Amino acid sequence: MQRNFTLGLVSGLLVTLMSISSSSYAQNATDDIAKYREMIADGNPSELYEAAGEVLWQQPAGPKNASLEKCDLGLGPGVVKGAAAQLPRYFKDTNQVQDLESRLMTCMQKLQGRDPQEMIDAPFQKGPKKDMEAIVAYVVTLSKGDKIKVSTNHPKEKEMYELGKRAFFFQGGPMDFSCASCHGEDGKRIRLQDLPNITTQKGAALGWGYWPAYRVSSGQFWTMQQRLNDCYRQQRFPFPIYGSDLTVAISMYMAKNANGGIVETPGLKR
Amino acid sequence: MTMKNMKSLLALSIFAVAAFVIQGSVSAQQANNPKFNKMMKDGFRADGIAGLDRIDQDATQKFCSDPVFAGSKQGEKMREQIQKVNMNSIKQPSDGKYIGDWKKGEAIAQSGRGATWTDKADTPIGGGCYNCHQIDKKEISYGTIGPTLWNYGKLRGYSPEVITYTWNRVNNSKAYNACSNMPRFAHFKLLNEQQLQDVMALLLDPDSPVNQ
Amino acid sequence: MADPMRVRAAENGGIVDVKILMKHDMESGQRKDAAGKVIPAWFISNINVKANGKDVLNGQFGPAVSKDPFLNFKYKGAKGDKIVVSWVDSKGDKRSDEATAS
Amino acid sequence: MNQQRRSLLKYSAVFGLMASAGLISVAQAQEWNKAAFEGKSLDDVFKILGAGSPDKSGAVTLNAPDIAENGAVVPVGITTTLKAEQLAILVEKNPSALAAQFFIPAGTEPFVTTRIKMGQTSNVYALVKADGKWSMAVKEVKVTLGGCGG
Repeated sequence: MQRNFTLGLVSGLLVTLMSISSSSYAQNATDDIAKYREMIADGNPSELYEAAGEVLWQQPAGPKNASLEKCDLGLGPGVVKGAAAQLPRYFKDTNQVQDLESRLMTCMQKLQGRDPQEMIDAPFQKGPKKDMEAIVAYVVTLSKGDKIKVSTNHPKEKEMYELGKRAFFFQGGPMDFSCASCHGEDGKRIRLQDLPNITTQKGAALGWGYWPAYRVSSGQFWTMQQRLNDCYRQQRFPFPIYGSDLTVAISMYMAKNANGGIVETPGLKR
Repeated sequence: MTMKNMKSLLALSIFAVAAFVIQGSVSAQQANNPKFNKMMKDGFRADGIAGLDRIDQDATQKFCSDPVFAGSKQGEKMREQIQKVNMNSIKQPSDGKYIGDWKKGEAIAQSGRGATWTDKADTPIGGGCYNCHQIDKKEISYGTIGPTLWNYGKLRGYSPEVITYTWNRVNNSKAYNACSNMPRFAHFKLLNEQQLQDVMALLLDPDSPVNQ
Repeated sequence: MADPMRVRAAENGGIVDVKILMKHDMESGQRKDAAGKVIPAWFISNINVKANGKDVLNGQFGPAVSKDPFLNFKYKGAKGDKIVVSWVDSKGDKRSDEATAS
Repeated sequence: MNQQRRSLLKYSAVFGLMASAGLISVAQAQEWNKAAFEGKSLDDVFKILGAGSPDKSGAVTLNAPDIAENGAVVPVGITTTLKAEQLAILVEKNPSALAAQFFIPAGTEPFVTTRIKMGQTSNVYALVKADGKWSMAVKEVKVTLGGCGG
């Protein structure tokens, strides 16, 4: 055991030396990826979803045959501009902290008479979720360029942040992963993808500020809920329930950490 | 995937932790929070092979979920205890063979698949090694969460000590670093003995491209 | 009916820069569904762009063009040009959208 | 911009209707070249396009990344100083080499950018037909495995 330990130390040292010498290779590939991203930055297919979402926002739907135009996203009924930059937040009418998607479910229920459970149970990219995704694209585009400004002044917001922080570090599953396994240190990559350190303001802004996004690899627009869902899938966790407090808490932790950063949504991601 | 193995280690570790508590030598980890527990319990549902037992933490996971305590002076004894428990769970190869086929090892290192709710119980689980490590330099798409493993054997040599250390490390990295980011491949049966031997070969076969 | 396109056209120095995003799955014919059955190819095959009624580009796509296709080209034109983009896909679905060069 | 989009949407709806009613025919100056798109290899496609074995030319520029973060979307642009009448994008290692081709009427710049799918690292070819003669540019694009690979 003692010998193993010493050996571990020695190899650790060697490894440190080597990673210094090999960082130039990594740099080249990272630069090339940056160039690639620049080339596709113009012409984000999110625009196609955004246009569809605007129509869905204005169009009467659901058992009550009403539009979402009176939906209160935190800045008052019908105010969409800038609303996403301040979510999640506490809502008095539901006595809950809600993220954009859980809040939209509330509006769909109250204004349109739609059953939130149908939304929760629907698979991503299909049925009612397809509408949700387009509406989200529309709403977040209207905060593009705004400063992320999330409050933890309300005790429930503060509590949600603390719960989210704890969930962020919660390890489980057969690979012992937590969110922090990949997003807790500066300057790390998984394969060629940079991993923002979400425990810092800068890293959180790079993560939170660019989602929802159009995902090039799947050719789909992903909401934050879907992004989180796939993180947990890759963490080998069970399936996080759409709009659950857990997902809102994690979002609260990321969003609050990102405060002061710029909303760049919808992003364009690998 | 069953969590049987996890459960036995959990039992073992609870015993270890209990022993410490009785001795009174460990200051508390983050407090149990019923609200948090409920949020986690209500936040997930089982899907396919990903059951809710996956959020039942064993002692290692619980300890490492509190990085402030885990990295503290007060956490030191528990850290050593957890490393010991993990070290004791490592089995040396039943056939005495440490080095398999590096070509198969490379394929295992490349694959990051398996064990998610979209996988089946019989989906082969990859090692996902390139997600975090540079290994063969020809693969430019590698992660940097772990150290580079290029020239692993060439730099360290092929002595029995190096081989045993590496075997232990790929089996259960937490034997050396309680909160290493590396999965416990043998403990959770992510890779079988044969696959572990193949990954070993990628690192420690002098003919492996890693050592050229 | 197929979803609308996004067409942007900006004139600068007598050249109109046209950028088009089309909503289409562009199924490659190489993918398999969950049951292992090949998903048949389905893609935009022809695209035509007119400015004030006159052809400014004709394109033909194969299934290797990316999902939600993007196309950028330039022609000699002026502000106010009426641009009509039309596509037809391998199943005969069609879509036309219009924009004005700004 | 919002207002603009709204009117664009209105227009779109009208035109969509007109198109489905057959009031606007999608101009097909050239019928879709089935044989060329079904050609497997580069040579197959060269032959069908009547390109023979095109020469590499400094007058043809292929704008593509060295590394594509994802093979599903690889930006590719062609531009040339030649008086091009036809442009084509080919990927050597795709199941069918021809990805797209364009016909350039007089008054349109010999420039086009689109995005293509690549199954693996491969040479990408930009072909230009000018004055009845074909020339080309070639570039290797590396397609990387990304993310967690799961």
